[in-house]
Amino acid sequence: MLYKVLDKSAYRDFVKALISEYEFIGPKKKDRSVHDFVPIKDISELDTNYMRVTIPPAKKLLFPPNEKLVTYEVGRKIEVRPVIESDEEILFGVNAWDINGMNFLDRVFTTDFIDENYISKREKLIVIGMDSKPTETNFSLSMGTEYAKDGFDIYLTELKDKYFIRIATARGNEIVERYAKVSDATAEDFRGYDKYMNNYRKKFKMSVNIKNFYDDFELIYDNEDFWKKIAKNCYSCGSCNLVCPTCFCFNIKDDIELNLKSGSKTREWDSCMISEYGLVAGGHNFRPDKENRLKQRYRCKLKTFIDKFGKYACVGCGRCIEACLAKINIAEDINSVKKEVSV
Amino acid sequence: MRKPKVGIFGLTGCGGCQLEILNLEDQLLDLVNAIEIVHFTEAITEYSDNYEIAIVEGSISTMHEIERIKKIGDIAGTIVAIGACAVSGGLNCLKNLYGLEKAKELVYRDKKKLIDSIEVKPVDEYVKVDYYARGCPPNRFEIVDIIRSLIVGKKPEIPNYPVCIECKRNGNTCVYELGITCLGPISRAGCNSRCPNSVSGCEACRGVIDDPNINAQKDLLKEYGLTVEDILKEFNLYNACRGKTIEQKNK
Amino acid sequence: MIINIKDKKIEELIFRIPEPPRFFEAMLVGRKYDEPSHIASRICGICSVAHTCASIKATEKAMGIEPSLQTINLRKLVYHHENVRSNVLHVYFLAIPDFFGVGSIIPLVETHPEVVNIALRTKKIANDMVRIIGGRAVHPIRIVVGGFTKLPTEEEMVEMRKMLEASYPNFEKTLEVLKALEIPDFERETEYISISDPIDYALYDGNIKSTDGWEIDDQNYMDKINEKIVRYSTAKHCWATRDAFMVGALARFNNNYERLTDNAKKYANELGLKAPCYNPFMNNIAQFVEIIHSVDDSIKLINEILEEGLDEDKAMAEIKPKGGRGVGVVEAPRGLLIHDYTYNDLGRVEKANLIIPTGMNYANIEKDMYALVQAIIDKSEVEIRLACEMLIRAYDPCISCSTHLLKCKLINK
Amino acid sequence: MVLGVNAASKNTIYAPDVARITRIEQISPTEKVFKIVFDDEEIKNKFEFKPGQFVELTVFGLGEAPFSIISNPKNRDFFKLCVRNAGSVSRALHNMEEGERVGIRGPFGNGYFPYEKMKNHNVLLIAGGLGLAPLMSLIRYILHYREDYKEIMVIYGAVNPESILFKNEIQYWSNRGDISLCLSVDNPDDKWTGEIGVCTKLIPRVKFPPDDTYAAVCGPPIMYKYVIDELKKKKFKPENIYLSLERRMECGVGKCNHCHIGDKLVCVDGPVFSLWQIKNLKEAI
Ligand SMILES: Cc1cc2nc3c(=O)[nH]c(=O)nc-3n(C[C@H](O)[C@H](O)[C@H](O)COP(=O)(O)OP(=O)(O)OC[C@H]3O[C@@H](n4cnc5c(N)ncnc54)[C@H](O)[C@@H]3O)c2cc1C
Ligand code: SF4
Ligand code: SF4
Ligand code: SF4
Repeated sequence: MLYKVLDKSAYRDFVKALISEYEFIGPKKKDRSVHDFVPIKDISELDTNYMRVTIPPAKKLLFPPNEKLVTYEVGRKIEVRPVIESDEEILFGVNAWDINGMNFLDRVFTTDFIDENYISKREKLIVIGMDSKPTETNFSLSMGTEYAKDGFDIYLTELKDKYFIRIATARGNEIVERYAKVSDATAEDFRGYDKYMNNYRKKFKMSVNIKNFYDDFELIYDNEDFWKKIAKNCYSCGSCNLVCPTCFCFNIKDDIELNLKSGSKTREWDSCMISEYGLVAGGHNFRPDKENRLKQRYRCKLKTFIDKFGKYACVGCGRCIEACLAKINIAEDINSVKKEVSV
Repeated sequence: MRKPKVGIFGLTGCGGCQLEILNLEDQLLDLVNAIEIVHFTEAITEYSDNYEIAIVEGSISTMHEIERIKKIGDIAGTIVAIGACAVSGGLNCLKNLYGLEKAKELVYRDKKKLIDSIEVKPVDEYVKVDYYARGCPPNRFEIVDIIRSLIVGKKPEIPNYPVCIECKRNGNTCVYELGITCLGPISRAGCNSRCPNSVSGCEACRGVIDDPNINAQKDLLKEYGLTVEDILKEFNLYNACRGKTIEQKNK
Repeated sequence: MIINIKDKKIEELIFRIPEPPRFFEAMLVGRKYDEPSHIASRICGICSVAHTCASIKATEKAMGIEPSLQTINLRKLVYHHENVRSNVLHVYFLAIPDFFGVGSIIPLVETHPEVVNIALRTKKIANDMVRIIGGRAVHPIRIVVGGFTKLPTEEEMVEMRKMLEASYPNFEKTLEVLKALEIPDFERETEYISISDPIDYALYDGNIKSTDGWEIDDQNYMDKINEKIVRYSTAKHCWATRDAFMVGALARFNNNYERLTDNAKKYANELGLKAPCYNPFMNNIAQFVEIIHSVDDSIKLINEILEEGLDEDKAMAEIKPKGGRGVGVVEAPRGLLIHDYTYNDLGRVEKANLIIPTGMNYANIEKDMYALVQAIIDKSEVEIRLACEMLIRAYDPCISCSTHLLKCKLINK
Repeated sequence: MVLGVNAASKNTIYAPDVARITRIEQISPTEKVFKIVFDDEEIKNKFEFKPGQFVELTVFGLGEAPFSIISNPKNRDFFKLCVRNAGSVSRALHNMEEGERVGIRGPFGNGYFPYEKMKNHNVLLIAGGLGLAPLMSLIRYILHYREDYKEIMVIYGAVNPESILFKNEIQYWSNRGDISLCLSVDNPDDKWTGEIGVCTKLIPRVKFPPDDTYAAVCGPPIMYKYVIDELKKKKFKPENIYLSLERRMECGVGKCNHCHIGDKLVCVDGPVFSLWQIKNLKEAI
């Protein structure tokens, strides 16, 4: 890691240079309440001062909602062609917990088998991080994801009159040297950064008691009343999954053109909250009820990947809480598991 | 591959579903190549009684149509109902809610006896329907998908999950955040969430999913200031024929 | 349709509409002010934008809602393209095959692929226009009381302009095809009614005007237009000053020729269409001329909208539901369309009256048919039947009935 | 981003290799056996599998589904699948003819039947219905190296005599005499002389010493609970009981997450698990 500082007066020139030199993707205000990561052509469109976590999360750049994986021609011979698309792009202004979300996906898509479709995009994506204000529902601090220690090229932290820059890769260093007038961070700068981080951490209002969840969950697992109660209003609508920066379930579909000559395999985002998810041929459903599925989602988010990678699959961004029309709240539910178990 | 003979028929409806087939534009020529269209109420002058697959638009609302659909059922091996009117009776069923006699009186006054009109029912009340392309209008790509599936011998995949899934895949802001009500959480997807894409609430024109959480939806609508009557009206717009079953489903 | 001919004299001529009745007037009763436009749209898939707009205009009138100029311009823009696609469908999918003596456009795929391609391309452009502005091609979503739920982006506007500009060469080729067609030489003077505006070639808004010399405010349509239920048809018949009148492209053309763009006038001229024209078969030509006008005018509208810039704040007007009566009159592709709503104080529909263009033309079709059959009564049964069917199709009554359902039944010949 | 993985490959794990159906055999009213050979020599030579592993088979234009390999791993020129006509892909496959092409990915599954560990022990194989298919590869392998194993017993239950799979092979086993067979059907016909009822009822008859025996089990989801109960009564050790599990799979390579049970993925960690591995995984059985 290299530590540099950039004078605030030079910030706009730096960003402008990046916009003109690269495919540049950053947060732009979409409508009254949310921002989205979209291609930016002019610095005036960029709004890094976003509050509502962007929906959909930036993972869509690496793992699009619909993605063609393979095409084929069906004739006398069958020709199968893999489709791997990736472009060098800058993803600008993504916050720490979303970077941690991508880091989690990195693990998923490289464990056991390497998913080229994801990885080729990820390797070409230049990530420039920046903090954003946590919402009321954000509990990243409790999940330990409010700070990103890797997974980016450059991370900018806005201090009073300068930006504190952390550079994690050679590629990031090249970009900084080329387009920004920076100087080495001094002891003074580090102190400023430290103070900032202390303040920043105080902004997280929601906290969860995640410490013992791993074991408590086993105890609560068979308490049907508990799960029925919290899942009562669940629509099985999957919104919670589809806005999540770490959810990665997908379906693969085969399609053929009407001329019956060329076809393709496409993957699209799926959700573990819908009833078809656990259905197998013959009609047996391994998770027929909404309470099974909600329980399953919590296990996947908060336990499964502790076993596998030693990580939570939830970065505490709070998106699912805001998206849920049934007001099902993962943070409150983590806390109520603790409460239920301790009585 | 052999070309199946297909008839496309219009009953009581607005013609929009057949129009959606014509609106395929880019795929229309491929479609004409893949199947032999022997009858198409809206686009072909000729008339034929020789078809294996019948694509039917519209609900049954006259005695005459009962005869027609029965005849179609006798001829066709496979019946595909397209559009809300054919699938669930659709908006036409509002007439039933209003009252058949009252409606005749209102529109045709003293001439009402001359009008051939009966209680509106969906097509499958009279013949067995094999596949449904729901929606008002139906998604034209879904119609193609059904036809293609019939040609290659696959079961068409018709989603049984809520519109919210597609809505979120499309990256929309939920319209509830903008103060607009939406039936997305209980309605069957497959339309590519076109109403929320246009910042309008879903009206459940494709009907509801198999296991909708109606009670949660009622709570939600109430929270947004709708009265019980409004809520029923929302549910009933396209689902009045099946309205009763929506209510019963959650019990 | 039944024609009873005896000893070379027409005994009886009945034009029957096979459409099942749908009772929209009843369905609308009790619905909240934001719902009628969605319900009314379902009256007809082919003119869903027209019904939506007529419905919205009636509601806005009743409640005193004032949409922004931006809204009106966008509505006019989307409106053009419903007219275009409907006219395309009629000219290319029904009329041209008719003149080539085939039953549909499908055989033309083999024999005249060029024409088919032009037809599909032109239709796609018009549909895409409706999709972009209205949110979907059939039963638009975004067009609502007060304005638009979502605006197109400026990039989309530019894209639309590009699409439109690219369509001119198609029209040149079509012109050649149409010039070669032999249009029956048949004339019967009648009353032509449409809406009319001092500046626009009116489609979306205007006074109601007749070639018989009267012009009234659209709110007072009842002063001139009368409706009655006839025994043998579920659509009501209409009359104004005389016992029948014609609406549709030819009526609009006859009333508003002056407001066509120069380019459209040029096409009319090339095809021998002059106002006033009394040949109902020329309705198809008038439709084609309107396509040209709509494309010209759309490009103008897009430029105007882009110059002003699209403004989110102007997308929706303020709505305060209240009671009152309002009438919305527009030109559907097939002619004058009237929605007349009365709201109660809760903003719910108390009474609705809808007058659709196909109903208006019935009496006139009967009259034309009478004259036509009289003129060709010596010809063979097949020829008479064909001529009658073509006449009905020329009127474009409503696409679903203009095809095979309209079988002529000749009795006692 | 530098992830430390080598993403130089231009292929994707989702692209199937093209293979040819060289033989089709209808072995019951609903099941057919397909013999499959890769088009590409190199791929054919590289293709190696262990008993219990599966492939993802694509019917082009229709879809993909997982099927267990049933042939003896010793055969390297081809492999075989036994497919029940159960849905879109399987129906399409049933409608195909010899010579037609399919797509194959795999073999997949790190969890297989531990044929090495089983050496010098007794082996008990319990199958219900189509569950015999995944066990076939193991049985064939063991019979190939018969002398390496002690006693072998197959318990197999089918719905009715007609639906018994691999009838010829079963006949051959019983002729061999070095493998004991217990067949049972739920609904017998007039000619049936064997056992009647669910096959789990036959387990109490097993005389193998539990410490010296491995069990391999495959069948419909509801069968497992009863089999495990019976084996527990016999004091079988959980680490000696192997089960092949079935879940919905979209990718087969541990990405789509559909087949996960707790922290295990059926596709990469299974499909064969020892009971010990999944003992505390709720939902597994
Ligand atoms: C490891 C494993 C081994 C199997 N081995 C065999 C075998 O040897 N012979 C055999 O006949 N069947 C086997 N099956 C079951 C077989 O995969 C399903 O019957 C198959 O998915 C049916 O596909 P379909 O398209 O015909 O059915 P559909 O019901 O139409 O399935 C549609 C899609 O849903 C998914 N799906 C549905 N059910 C299942 C399921 N049970 N497992 C995985 N995906 C599913 C698939 O993606 C499939 O494409 C095995 C399953 C697994 C998991
Ligand atoms: S928890 Fe909420 S967002 Fe998730 S499926 Fe249930 S209702 Fe939908
Ligand atoms: S589970 Fe919810 S809070 Fe956790 S990362 Fe996903 S969306 Fe964010
Ligand atoms: S807008 Fe409607 S469909 Fe979309 S997420 Fe919200 S409730 Fe669901």
